[in-house]
Amino acid sequence: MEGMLALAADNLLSPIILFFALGVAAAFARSDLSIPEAVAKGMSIYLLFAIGFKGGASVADHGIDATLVLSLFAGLILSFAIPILAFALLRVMTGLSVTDAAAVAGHYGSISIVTFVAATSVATASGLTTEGYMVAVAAVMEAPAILSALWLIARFDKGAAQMDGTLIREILLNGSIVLLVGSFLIGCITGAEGLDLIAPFIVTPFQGVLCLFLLDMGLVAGRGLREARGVLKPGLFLFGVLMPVIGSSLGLVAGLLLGLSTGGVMLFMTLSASASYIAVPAAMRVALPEANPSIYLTLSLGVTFPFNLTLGIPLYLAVATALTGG
Amino acid sequence: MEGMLALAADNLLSPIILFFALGVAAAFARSDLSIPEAVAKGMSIYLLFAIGFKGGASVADHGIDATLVLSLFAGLILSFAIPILAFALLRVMTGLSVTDAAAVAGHYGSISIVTFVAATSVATASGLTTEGYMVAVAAVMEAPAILSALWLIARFDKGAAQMDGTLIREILLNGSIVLLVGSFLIGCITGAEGLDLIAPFIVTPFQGVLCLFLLDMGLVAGRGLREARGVLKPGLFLFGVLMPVIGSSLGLVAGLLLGLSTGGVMLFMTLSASASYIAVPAAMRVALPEANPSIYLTLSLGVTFPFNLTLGIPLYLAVATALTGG
Amino acid sequence: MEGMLALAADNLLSPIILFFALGVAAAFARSDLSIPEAVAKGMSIYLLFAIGFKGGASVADHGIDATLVLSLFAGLILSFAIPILAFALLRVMTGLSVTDAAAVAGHYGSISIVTFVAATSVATASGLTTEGYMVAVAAVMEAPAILSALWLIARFDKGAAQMDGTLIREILLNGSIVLLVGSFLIGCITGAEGLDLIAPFIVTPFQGVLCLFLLDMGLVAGRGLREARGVLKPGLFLFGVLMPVIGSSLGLVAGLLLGLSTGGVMLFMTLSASASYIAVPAAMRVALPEANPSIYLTLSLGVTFPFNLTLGIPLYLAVATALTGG
Amino acid sequence: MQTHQAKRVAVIIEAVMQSRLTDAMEDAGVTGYSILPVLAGGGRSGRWTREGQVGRGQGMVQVICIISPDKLDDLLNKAFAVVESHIGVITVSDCEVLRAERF
Amino acid sequence: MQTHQAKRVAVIIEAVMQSRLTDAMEDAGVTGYSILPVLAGGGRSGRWTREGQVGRGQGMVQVICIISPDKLDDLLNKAFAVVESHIGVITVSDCEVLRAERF
Amino acid sequence: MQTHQAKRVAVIIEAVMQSRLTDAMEDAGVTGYSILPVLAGGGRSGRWTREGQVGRGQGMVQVICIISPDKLDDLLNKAFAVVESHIGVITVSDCEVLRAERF
Ligand SMILES: Nc1ncnc2c1ncn2[C@@H]1O[C@H](COP(=O)(O)O)[C@@H](O)[C@H]1O
Ligand SMILES: Nc1ncnc2c1ncn2[C@@H]1O[C@H](COP(=O)(O)O)[C@@H](O)[C@H]1O
Ligand SMILES: Nc1ncnc2c1ncn2[C@@H]1O[C@H](COP(=O)(O)O)[C@@H](O)[C@H]1O
Ligand code: NA
Ligand code: NA
Ligand code: NA
Repeated sequence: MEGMLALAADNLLSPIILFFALGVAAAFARSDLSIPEAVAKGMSIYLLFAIGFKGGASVADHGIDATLVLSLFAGLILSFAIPILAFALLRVMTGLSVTDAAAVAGHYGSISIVTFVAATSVATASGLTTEGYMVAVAAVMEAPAILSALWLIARFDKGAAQMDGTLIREILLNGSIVLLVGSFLIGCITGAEGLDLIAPFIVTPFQGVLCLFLLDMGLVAGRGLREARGVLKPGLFLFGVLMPVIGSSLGLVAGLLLGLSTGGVMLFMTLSASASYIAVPAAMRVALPEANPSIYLTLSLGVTFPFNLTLGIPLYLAVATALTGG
Repeated sequence: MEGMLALAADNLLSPIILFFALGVAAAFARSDLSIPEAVAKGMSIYLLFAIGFKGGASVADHGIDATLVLSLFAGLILSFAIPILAFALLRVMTGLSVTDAAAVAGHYGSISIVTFVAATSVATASGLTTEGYMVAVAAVMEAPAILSALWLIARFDKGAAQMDGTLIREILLNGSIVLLVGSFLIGCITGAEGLDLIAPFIVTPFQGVLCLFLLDMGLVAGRGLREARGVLKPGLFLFGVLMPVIGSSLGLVAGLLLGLSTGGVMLFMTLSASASYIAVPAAMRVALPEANPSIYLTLSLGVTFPFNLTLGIPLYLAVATALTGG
Repeated sequence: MEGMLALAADNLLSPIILFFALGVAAAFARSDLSIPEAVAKGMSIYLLFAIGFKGGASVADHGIDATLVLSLFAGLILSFAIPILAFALLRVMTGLSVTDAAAVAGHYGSISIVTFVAATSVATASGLTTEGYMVAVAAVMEAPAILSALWLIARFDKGAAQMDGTLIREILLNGSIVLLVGSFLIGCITGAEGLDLIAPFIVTPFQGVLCLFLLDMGLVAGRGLREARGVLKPGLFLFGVLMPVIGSSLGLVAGLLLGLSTGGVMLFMTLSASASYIAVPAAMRVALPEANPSIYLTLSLGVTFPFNLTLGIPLYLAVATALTGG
Repeated sequence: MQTHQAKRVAVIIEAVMQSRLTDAMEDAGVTGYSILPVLAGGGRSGRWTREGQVGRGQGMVQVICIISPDKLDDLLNKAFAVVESHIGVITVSDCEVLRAERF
Repeated sequence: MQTHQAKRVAVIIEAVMQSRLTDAMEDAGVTGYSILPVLAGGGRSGRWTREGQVGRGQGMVQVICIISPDKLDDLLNKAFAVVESHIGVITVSDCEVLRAERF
Repeated sequence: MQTHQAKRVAVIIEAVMQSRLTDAMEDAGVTGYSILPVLAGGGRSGRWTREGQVGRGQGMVQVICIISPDKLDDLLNKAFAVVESHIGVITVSDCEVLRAERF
C-alpha cells in the first residue's frame, strides 16, 4: 500500500505527467501555446511506429507461443464485452440518451495507445519486463468496441446507426491499427538486427518525444474541458473514473487466467481501463452523428486519460504485483 | 584581442552560421528551398522545450540562490529600460516616426531565444559553464519591453496604441514564454533524473536541429531583406549594429554587479543585445497596426540577428572573459 | 551469383523495404494511414541535409582529387545522355507520344536521392567505403536531364515545350539541389569537427527516419498505382525495369573508367539507374503541361524505384564487386 | 473575355465525411471538385480548432465544385443526402467561368 | 431543391486579429463561422508567405461566415470595427443555402 | 453599411504555376491577392491529394483576387495566358467590398 503511494507520488512528478499538466494549465489560461497539427500527427506516427516495432522485435526475441494467440483472443473478447458493461453502467449512473451512452461505451471498449505507452514506461522503470505482443493485443482491441457500440444502437434504438461496408473498412483499416500492426510484423521479421539498426531513432529519444506529445495532449484536453464545461455532470465524471477501474479488473482476470508476467497483467489492465480518443470518435461521427461528441471526448480525454495516467497506472501496477506475487 | 579574432573567425565557420548563410543565399538566389511552417514551428518548440528543461535541471543541480532572484529582477529592469534608450537613439539617428521608432524599440528590449542558444553553444564550446537560470532570465525579458513600447506611444503620440486586457494576456501568456518557463520548472522538479530520461532527445541531437532551424531563419531573413530593400536606410542599419553593442554593455554591467560567472555575464550581454522577431512583432501588429512591420522585422531579423550571431557573440565572450578575469 | 541471391534475399527483408511494402499495401487496401505533407517534406529535408553534410565531411577527410572533378563531369554527361537513350527506347518499345516519351526520358537521366541513400546503406552494410563526393555527383545529375528532355521536344515536336529563364532558374536552383550542395559544402568546410557536433542528429537516427520516409513513399506510390491502373501497359512496365539496368551499365562504365572504389562504382550505377520523382515532375508540369503526369510518376515511383530498391541495388553491388575485384 | 454562367457549390462538411461526399458528387457527374482545409470554426455545436489534433474525429473541410447550372439540382440532392444527418453548410452562388466546355 | 437567400461574408484578416474578429462576430449573433488558412499573398504592403515562419506576426487567415441577410448590417459594423485600423479585405456576396433555419 | 461593387476572381491552378500567375496579376495592376491551399481534388485528369507528397509537381492552389470591375478584363486576359495550356479553373463572381478605394 505504502509502496504504491510512493509509486503514485513519483509517478505524479514524472516529466510526462508534468508536461501533460503544463498543457492543461496553458489551455485553461488561454495561452496561445499550440503544437501544429502536422507535428502532433507526426509524433503520434512516431510513437505507433516505435512501440509497434519494439514489440515485434521482442517477440522475435522470445518466440511465439500459445499465450500470444490466447492473449489476442482475450483482447478481442474484452473489446467486444466492455462497451456492453459500460453502456449498462451509463444508463443507470447518468441521464445519457441511448445514442450518447452507446457512443461513450464504444470508447471504453477500445484503447488509448498513449496510456499503454505510459504504462510500459512505468513498468520498465519498476524493472518489470513485459510481453512484446501486448502491442498486438492493443491493436486487436481498437476496433471491436466500435462494432459493439453500433450493435447496442441497433438493439436499443432501431436504425439510428449509419453502418455500411465503407465504414467497416475504415474501422478495421484505421491508420493507427495498420501502422501499429505493420510495424509490429516488421519488428518480428527483422528482429534484434533490425532493432539495432533503428534503435537510436525509436528507443533512445522515445521518452523525450513522449513528453512533447503529452504536452500536446494536455493542450487539447484542456481546450476540450474549457469548451465543454457544461457537459461534465457529476454522474458522468464519476463514470469516467469508475469505468477504468472496472475495466482494469476485467483485464486483471484475463491477464491472470492467461498467466502473463506481472508487467503483462498490468498492461492488460491498462488496456482494458483506457478509453480511445482517436479511432472511436472518428467512427462515431460517421455512424452516430446525433451523439454529442463533447460528451465522449471530454470523458475519454479529459477525465479517464488523466485518471489512468496519474492514479490508474500505479494502482494497476500495485494490484498486478500483489496478485502475481511478482 | 587576437584570441577574440581567432574565436570570431572559427565562429564564422561554425555549422550553425554557415547554414544561416546558406539560407540567406538561397533566398537571395530565389531558390524554392523552403521549410514547411509546421516543421519550423516544431523545431522552435523543440528548442524552447530543450533549453528550458536543461536550464531547470541545472538549477535543480546547483540549487536556488539569491543571485537567481536578483538576476530575474535585473532582466525585468533591462527589458523595461532598453526600449526607452533605443527609442531615444532612433529619434536622433533615424527619421522614423514616433510609432515606428517605438515599435522598433520594443524589439530591442525583448530577446531572441536563438541568439541566446547560439551564445550558450559558444560558451560551452569555450569550456565555460553558465548559470542554468539564465533561461528564466531570458523568459522574463521577453514581454516587459512590449509594455515599454506601448508606454512610449502613449507618452509621445497620445492614444495611437490599441491596448486592452486581452492583449496584455496574449503578451504575458505568449506561447514561447509559457513553454520556456514550463519546461524550466519541470526541469527544476525532475532534475538530473528527468534529464537522464530525455537527454537523448534534448541534448545529443540539439546542435543538429539548431543547424536546420538556422537554415530556416536564413531563408526567412533573406526573403525579408529582399522584400524590404528600400526600407534599410544607412541610419537604420547603423542602429541595427550599434544598438546590440549598447544593449550588451548594459547587460555587462548587470552581470558584473550580480557577480555572475564569465558565461553568465556573456549570456546577459547577449540577451540585452538581442532583438525579438517572434513575440514582439505579433504584439505590435495588434497594438500598433500603423507601424511598418518591414522596418522592425528587417532590423531585428535581417541586421541585428546576423550581427550578434557572427560578431556580437565572440565580442561579448571576449569582453566578459576580460572583465571577469574568467 | 549465389552470394548475390543471398544478398538480394536479406535486402528484401531489410526494414526500409518492408516499410515501403507496408505503405504500398496500406494504400492498396485504402487504409486512411497517411503522413502529413509537412512531415514528409521535413523528412526529405532531413535526408538531404544529412547525406549532403556527411558526404562533405568525408571529402574534407580524404581530400579533393582529380577523380572528384572527373566524376562530377561524368555525372553531367550521363545526365544529359541517358534521356536521349531512354527516349529512343520508349519510341520503339512503347506507343508513347513524343511529348510523353520526352517527359519520361527526362526522369531517367535525373536521379532519385532515396535510391542513392538506400544503396549507400547497403554498401556500408556490406563493409564497403564509398567516395563522399558521390553526393555531389548526385546533385550534379539532377538537372541536366531536364534540359535534355526539353531539347528532345524542341527537336522532334517543334515548340511544344514552354521554356523560359525563370524555368531554367527554377530547375538549377531547385530546393533539393541547393540543400544537398549547400550541406555538402558546409560538411567540407567544417569537416570531422562539424560532423562530431551534429552526428547524433544526422548519423545515429538516420536509418530510422529513412524507414518512416519509405513508409510514406510506399503510401504515395501505392496510391499512384491505384489511380493509374489503366496507364501501365506491358511495354511501359518493361521499360521501367529495363531502363535502370541499361542506365546502370553506363554508370558502371563511367565508374570503372574513373577508377572508383567498388562502393563508388555501385553508387554510380545506382544514380544512373534511378529515376527522379520530385524535381523532374515539377519541371515537366511547367514545361510540358500536355505530357501525362500519371505516366512518368507511375513509371518512376511505382515501377523503377521499387525495382532498384529490391533487385537493382543488390545487382549493382554484385556486378561492381565482381568487376572491380573489390 | 468570353465567360459563361456556372454555379459554385461550396460545402463545409466534417472531414470524416469527405470521401463520402466526393463519391456522391462523382455520382452526380461533376467534372471536378477541390478540397480546401478549414483550420477552425464555431457554430451551434461549439468552437473547434485543428491545432494539435491527431484524430480525424473533429474538424471540417470545404469542398468546392464548379458546375454548369443544369447539373445543379442533381448535385444538391446527392450532396444533401450525405450531409443531411451531419453538421455542415451547403451554399450555392452564381459565377462565370472561362472554358465552359469543362463543366 | 428548395434553397434560401443568404449572404456570404468573407474576411481576409491578419492571423493575430482572428480571435478578436470571431468574438465580434459572435457578438453580432452569427450562428457560425469557419476559418481557412491563407498561405501567402501580396498587397500594398508587399508580398508575404507563411513558409518557414515561426511567429504569428506575419500572415492572414480567411474567416467565412454565412448569414441571413437581415443580420448582415450588424455583422459588417462589428466586423469593420475590428478590421478598420488593420490591413485586410471584407467582401460580401449573395448565395443560396439549404437548411435556412440554421442561419 | 456603405459597400461597393467589385469582382472576386478565384483561380484554382497548379502549385508550380503560382508565381507565374501572381506575376501576371501584378502586371494587370491588381492591388492584392491571396493564396489558399488546396488539400486534394479530382477532375478529368484523375484524383490527387497532397498527403505525404514531397515534390511540388502534383497539387493545386487557389489564388483569390478582389478587383474593381473595370480591371477585370485585363486581369482575365493576363491570367488566362498563364492558365491556358494548364489544368485549372478560373471563376469570376460579383461581390461587394468595404473600403473600395483599396481596389
Ligand atoms: N454560418 C456559418 N458560416 C460558416 N461556417 C459555418 C457556419 N455554421 C457552421 N459552420 C461551420 O460548421 C461547423 C459546425 O457547425 P454547427 O453544426 O453549427 O456547430 C462550425 O464549427 C463551422 O466550422
Ligand atoms: N484585392 C485583394 N484580393 C485578395 N487578397 C487581398 C487583396 N488585397 C489584399 N489582400 C490580402 O491582404 C493582405 C494585405 O493587403 P495590403 O494591406 O494591401 O498589403 C495581402 O497580402 C493579401 O493577402
Ligand atoms: N469543376 C471543378 N470545381 C472545382 N475544382 C475543380 C473543378 N475541375 C477541376 N478542378 C480542380 O482542378 C484539378 C484539375 O482538374 P482537371 O484538369 O479536370 O483534372 C482538379 O483535381 C481539381 O482540384
Ligand atoms: Na479499454
Ligand atoms: Na534585448
Ligand atoms: Na538516372
